[in-house]
Amino acid sequence: MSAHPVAAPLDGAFEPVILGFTCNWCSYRAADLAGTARIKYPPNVRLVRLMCSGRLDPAFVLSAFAQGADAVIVSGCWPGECHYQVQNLKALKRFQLLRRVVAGLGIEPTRLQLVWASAAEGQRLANEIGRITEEVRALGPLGWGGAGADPAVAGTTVLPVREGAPPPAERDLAEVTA
Amino acid sequence: MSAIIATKPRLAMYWAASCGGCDIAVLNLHEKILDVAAAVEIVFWPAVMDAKYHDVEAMPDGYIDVCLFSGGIRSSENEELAHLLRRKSKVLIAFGSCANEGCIPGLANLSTVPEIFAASYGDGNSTVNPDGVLPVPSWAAPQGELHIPAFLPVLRTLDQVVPVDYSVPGCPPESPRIAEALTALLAGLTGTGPLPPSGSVVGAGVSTVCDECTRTRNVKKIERFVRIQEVPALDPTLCLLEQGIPCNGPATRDGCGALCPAAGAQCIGCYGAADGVVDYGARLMSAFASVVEADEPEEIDRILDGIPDPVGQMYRFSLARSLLRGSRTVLEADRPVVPPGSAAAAAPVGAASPEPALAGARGR
Amino acid sequence: MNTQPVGPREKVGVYICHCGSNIAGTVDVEAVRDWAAENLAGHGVVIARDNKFMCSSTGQELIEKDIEELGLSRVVVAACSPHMHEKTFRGACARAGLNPYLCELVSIREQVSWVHSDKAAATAKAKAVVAGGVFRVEEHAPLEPIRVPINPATLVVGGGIAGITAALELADAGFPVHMVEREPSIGGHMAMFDKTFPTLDCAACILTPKMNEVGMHPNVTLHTWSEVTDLSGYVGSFTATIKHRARYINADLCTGCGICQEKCPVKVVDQVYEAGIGYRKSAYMPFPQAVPKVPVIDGPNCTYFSKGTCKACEKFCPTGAIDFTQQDDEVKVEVGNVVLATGFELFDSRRVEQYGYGRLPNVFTSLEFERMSNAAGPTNGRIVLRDGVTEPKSVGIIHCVGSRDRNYNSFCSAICCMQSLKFAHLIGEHTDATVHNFYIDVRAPGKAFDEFYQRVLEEGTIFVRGRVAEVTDALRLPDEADQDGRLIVQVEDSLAGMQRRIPVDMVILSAGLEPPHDAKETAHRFGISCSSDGWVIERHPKLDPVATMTDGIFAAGCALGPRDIPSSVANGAAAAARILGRIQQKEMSLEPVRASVDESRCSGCRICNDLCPYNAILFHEDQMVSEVNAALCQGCGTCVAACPAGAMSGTGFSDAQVMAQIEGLLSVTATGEPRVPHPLLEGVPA
Amino acid sequence: MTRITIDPITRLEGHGKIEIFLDPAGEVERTYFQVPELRGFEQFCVGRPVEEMPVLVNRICGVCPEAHHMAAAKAADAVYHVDPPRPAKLLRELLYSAFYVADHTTHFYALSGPDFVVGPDAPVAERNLLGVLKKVGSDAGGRVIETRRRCHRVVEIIGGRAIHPCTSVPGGLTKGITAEERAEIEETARRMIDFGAFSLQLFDDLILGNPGYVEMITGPMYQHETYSMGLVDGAGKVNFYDGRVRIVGPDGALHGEYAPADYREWIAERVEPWTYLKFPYLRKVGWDGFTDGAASGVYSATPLSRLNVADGMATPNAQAAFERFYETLAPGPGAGPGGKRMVHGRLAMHWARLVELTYAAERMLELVSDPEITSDRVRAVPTERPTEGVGTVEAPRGTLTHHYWTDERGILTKVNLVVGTTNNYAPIAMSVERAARSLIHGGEVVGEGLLNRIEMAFRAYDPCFGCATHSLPGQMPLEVVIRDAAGGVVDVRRQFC
Repeated sequence: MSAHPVAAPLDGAFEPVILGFTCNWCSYRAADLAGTARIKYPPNVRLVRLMCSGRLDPAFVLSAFAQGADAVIVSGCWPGECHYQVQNLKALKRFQLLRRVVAGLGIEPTRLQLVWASAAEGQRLANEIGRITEEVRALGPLGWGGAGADPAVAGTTVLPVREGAPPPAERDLAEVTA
Repeated sequence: MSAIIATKPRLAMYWAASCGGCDIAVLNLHEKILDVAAAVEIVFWPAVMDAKYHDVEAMPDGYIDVCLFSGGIRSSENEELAHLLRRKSKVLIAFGSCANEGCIPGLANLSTVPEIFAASYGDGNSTVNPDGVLPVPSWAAPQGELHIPAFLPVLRTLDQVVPVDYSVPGCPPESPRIAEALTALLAGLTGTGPLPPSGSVVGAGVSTVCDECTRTRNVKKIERFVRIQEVPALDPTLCLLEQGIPCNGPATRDGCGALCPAAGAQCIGCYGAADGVVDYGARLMSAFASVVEADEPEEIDRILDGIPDPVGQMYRFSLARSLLRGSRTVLEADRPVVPPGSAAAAAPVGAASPEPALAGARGR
Repeated sequence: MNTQPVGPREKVGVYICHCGSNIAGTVDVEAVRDWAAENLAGHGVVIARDNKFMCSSTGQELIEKDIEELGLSRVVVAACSPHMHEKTFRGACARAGLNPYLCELVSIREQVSWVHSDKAAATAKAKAVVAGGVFRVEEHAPLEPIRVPINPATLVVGGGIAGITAALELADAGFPVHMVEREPSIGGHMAMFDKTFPTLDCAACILTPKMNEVGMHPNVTLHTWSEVTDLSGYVGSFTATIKHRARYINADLCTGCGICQEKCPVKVVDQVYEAGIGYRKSAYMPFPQAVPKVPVIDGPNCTYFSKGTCKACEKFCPTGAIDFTQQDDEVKVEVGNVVLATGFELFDSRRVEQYGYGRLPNVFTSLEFERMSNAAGPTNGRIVLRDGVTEPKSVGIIHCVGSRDRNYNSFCSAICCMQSLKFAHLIGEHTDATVHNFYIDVRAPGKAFDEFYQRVLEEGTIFVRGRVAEVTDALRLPDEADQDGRLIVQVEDSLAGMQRRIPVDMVILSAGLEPPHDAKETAHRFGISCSSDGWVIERHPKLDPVATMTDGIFAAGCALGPRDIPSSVANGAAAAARILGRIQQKEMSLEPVRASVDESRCSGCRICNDLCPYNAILFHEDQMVSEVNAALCQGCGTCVAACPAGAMSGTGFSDAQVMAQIEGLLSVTATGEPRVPHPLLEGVPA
Repeated sequence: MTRITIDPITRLEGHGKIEIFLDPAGEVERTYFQVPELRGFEQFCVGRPVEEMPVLVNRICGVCPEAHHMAAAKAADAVYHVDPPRPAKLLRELLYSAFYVADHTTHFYALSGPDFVVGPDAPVAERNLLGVLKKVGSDAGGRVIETRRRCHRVVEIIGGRAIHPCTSVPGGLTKGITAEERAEIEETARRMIDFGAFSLQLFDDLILGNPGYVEMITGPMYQHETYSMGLVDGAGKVNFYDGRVRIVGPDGALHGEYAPADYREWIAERVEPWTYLKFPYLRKVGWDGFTDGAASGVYSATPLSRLNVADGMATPNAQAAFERFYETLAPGPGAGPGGKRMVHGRLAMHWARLVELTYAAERMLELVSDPEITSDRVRAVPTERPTEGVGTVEAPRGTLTHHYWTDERGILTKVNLVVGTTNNYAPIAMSVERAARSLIHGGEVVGEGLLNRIEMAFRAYDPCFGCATHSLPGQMPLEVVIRDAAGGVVDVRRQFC
């Protein structure tokens, strides 16, 4: 049983697994375009196709985190260019609320990002995936999906009274909670 | 109690990490409680009768026909009792919000054990504890060893520990619903009626609170969220959400009779999610956000600022059964405590799933 | 509650495509195949195969054979993008008697082999993608396409050349057409032109016959001086509300003799047809060949309406057709399809202040010049300065005004180069003036376009490459002393690599094309989407260029973006062809990706009621439940995600399907190992 | 009472555990009374909006949610520095009084009643509510059930729900009551007053009429001379909903009287490693271990304590009962408030409870008869910046204090709770030890009634460990492990487990 189940390549370095939700009409086509144009991006991201970013149920994102995704990308058409007119704005609103909630659960904003990409922006989508992958790699694994527990703490119920310093997650969150 | 003939269904009721409100709710059947008492043989119910624990252990497996289990799994004792009663009961019912979704005490999953202990036992306020003394499971008193149960790192729901046959939601379940549920179950068990399908929710509806709410509703557009104490006079007949009060009614299972909205207070979500909903909070936040009347990120944020405690708002009762179960620090810290010799140790989590390699959260 | 899967529910076949070396070059296809057969057995995989080209007939037969012989109930193909071959493999399943929607195509080419180079990582990801497909397909349900009847009538919005072409194609095929035009006459911009590039044939000569055809066609109902105010319904059965603005002339009595126009005392600058350099009357027909041949009285400018007296037209009308009591009226028409040919508006050159249009009298716009050079125009085709008499000795034509310019529009307006060349030629034809064309680069890709360019070059037009910095009447250099009253064009000649100040008498701004000012409202009214510029977005830019995202609504001509007459005509005909196909079918089937409400679970909270841009969600006050009109629904799924009671479900992308796919995608680690879930998040022991 | 074989102690849930250690002589050396549960409200309420506290803290205890609801509501008012309109206060106290009647009824008849009505040595199978009904007749049983139903109905009318009320918000209530509802409550109040008289009479006949019981009440086995605490109104009369906290010494001398907000100057809590529950004590006196007397900071906050600290009761029937109480148990003048002598017999709590029940019923009628009771002026909108606030009510099981700190948005930054039963944790432990000492000699257990007598010792306090564990009042599952000096187990007695 690996220390970090979603990322333990042979060289032992942390490889994040990122889930991306794409819109059938823009970002998914952008991904297709990136392929057709042989634009390279890190293999860490795995895409789910929805008809529209408006279909995004926050449960999809939470389920991804719960099952070991180190980050989630939500993508859709640029505002004003939604193929269903304005449904991407519904996604935007849910994203903004969802981000507040996951922040409250200790998930840094870096791990949940929104990327607008039109069907023509294969390069841009690839760049964004690359950027986010590096940011998440720097953050390290997320706690769900069986992330390694500190043996000093794991399973014990007798614990020292906590020192002044907040847990790492809280510090990362300073920006959003501020 | 032994006077009652054993051909009657054997009923047990038990409380784990709960407040006892579920038992009071049963007692609040008032005159009806006597009918229930007459219809069943109560074999175990610490709330109202003398009960001998060793008798429970002595019972053959499956001896109890129906066990109403209230309370979440907070301590090693809770967990052991869950396993014992599962073994002894034909039908195990997660009774009330705590057993089903952790309820308010589930909010403890936002804090690590050290944080919880610090708040409860730390020096300051009225507590005088300069040496940082903390309760420990085992302590050597001058006269000998003393034991108290282990406080687990995460509060879990009953069905996260043992398989559950039915759920009765609510904090507490409303007494009339309890009567209905018990009547239906007893009918099923005595063959005078159909048993509800296994795994189903009994004593509640399949829709949400709005279905029972008598307030008038219009097309939803939320231009602002307000906190109830800020509004001088709420319209007594108009949907609270439309008045900016973050009412959880739209996402909360019906069955309570929409008592809180009727009393001018927003639904706080004690009946949990509607049928087939995977994550209560996800549904609620999606619904709220979808009708926020703004398209600019800044404007959206301004409106969302009206929800001062997003996690509490979305997961007030259901954090422990949510997809993420709790906050990151808690999950990272946790390894389930498996006290030696307990049933949990005998059956490691997940062992029974057909393809362990790919078994996942989908079952829940 | 306790729902441990008790053995697989389905028999799944997994087919992995090599796509020659497109996939196999980067993904270890055999490894993925064997892995799927072994590790996904628990999820019903009974057979996993690979093939050089799954889309080939042999590949497809492989699937059909397995469905028949192994009794597969689900099929997963790992190959290219669903946008490429989804139909292909669904077809294969259907041929073998399996409901086509029980097949899932996952992309390991566009999304794996083509974008990754590390073979190990790519293979691991391919496994995850396949697992996602298998987990998902378990949750698929057989679907039947939704069939809706097609009303043979069509609504064509816009009476320019694109709309005219579409209307005639449809009408000639024998089906009714309602054509709606804002202006008093159809014809659009093309009717304003004298010559058309590159052939220089007379616009009127080729357009007028078509206009008349439309006017007289038994199958075409013309609604000029009118606008579509509302469109409801869905593909096959739309209801359009058309507002007829009062003409104050009884079309039935009017013979089009033109006396009212002649007698009308009020002269008005014609901003539309004459592009602001000519006059019309208050009672007027925009141009002699107008269709219909029925004038309108322009209320705001009519003396009778402002002062209460005059009625000159009424006095002289031989048929008593003048009717000042006429009111706007509305008609509703039933149509099965719609063609939007709403055209363009000219970029307002005033916005480029340094070019002086509106300030310097002898700076003209392209449309002003079109009218000037038109024999039927205000100057009878004479090319003169604002004074109306002086012929220019030299003319500067500036390309790309308001186009290919971050400050205004970044897109290329497509027609300016050729129109500027046309202008240069026409100036040469009508005057002795020297002509400078200031260009960024000349784009002449069309048939005979470049030949025309060469011809204009030979005619002695001077081409200066560079974006003009300024047009001014301020003389700065000593040697400009004798240039008084002329215009100086300041430009950096990027070929000569020097700043130049070129004196001219007249400047023509080849202004760009923009969407109509109300393009966004139009899009909203017709329930289609347009880009942030305002151009209508095609269903697919290459493969479906005249359809919009909304079933039954097509677009043609410049509504889709700047284009020349031939492509506008092609669009119109294409749209008509698409529609005719449907009319012939009498009914059409829609993708069954739709939302629906479980009324027993709908609480009537009304969260969803305002979420649908297609008004597919209706609320029944009596039962306090919401309902989805499947034909109106476009399947975006926004309401499904929003329903707090989980009463709204969506076919094709159900919660169960997406959640299963997520689980599958994450069941494999970055190294292709099975993921070990967090103990707390595991299933409960049975 | 049958003997029960030993099971590993940690395998019992909600297990109030008592360990009795004997010295070499076989005399009791030390007993430990352990409480095994913690839920952590003081931690996880931080971050929540203060207006949610009244409904959040309901879930501390389903037996007395009304008490937590009220304490939270008053604390939230204080946080916002807002004073609810008079009608709101009347309604809150009306709800609270109805709750008191129901709670005291449940305890007297269902939980402690069996000890007296049925008898301490009666077979366990009969020592429950059904046994009581058998003894007093089903008519009385019907009245008990009716009382609970009617009172919970009042809670539902005003609080929105019969269990876990939801109508209190900072500044008042979300709703008022209608004239019809008022009429229904008035009818209930009148019946409750009769029921109070009926219960006092029952106590007279069954208990005071029985010398054995009277001896138990006044005898040494259940005596504890500790400080007493209770809430009193301006006239020094018992008040449940509001007032000042008064503390008197064992001899009745005033130790202090303070505004609830100052509780930290007077109260301190001690942590022991062998239990999850804290031990409150008087800060100014200090912790001197589990001992009686004026030198020990141990105090009680019970129906008896409340009577002890009060000058009297604010309503006629209750006042009459109050006077009879002291004439019977502590005749003659003393140093206590109103010149009375203190009563320290813990079993007298049952009688005190009925005196309070009578007061609560009479208070209901006063409140429901107030002309303003149906006013819709039930809410004041907070205008000041939220900061910090303390809310205190007199819960049936002791003085209940909620203390909240918030940020400028009214989001909780710190929470401190001193819960009713907790006040009495030390006295309960001491009572248990006292009972053990008087019942165990020379390593021998004297008498069969040991467990029940020990149980009676703490049941008298009506300990609602629902506020800390999950046992209903008096129903502490009990296990007594008797060890010799060598630590070997001599005997194990257990019940309710």
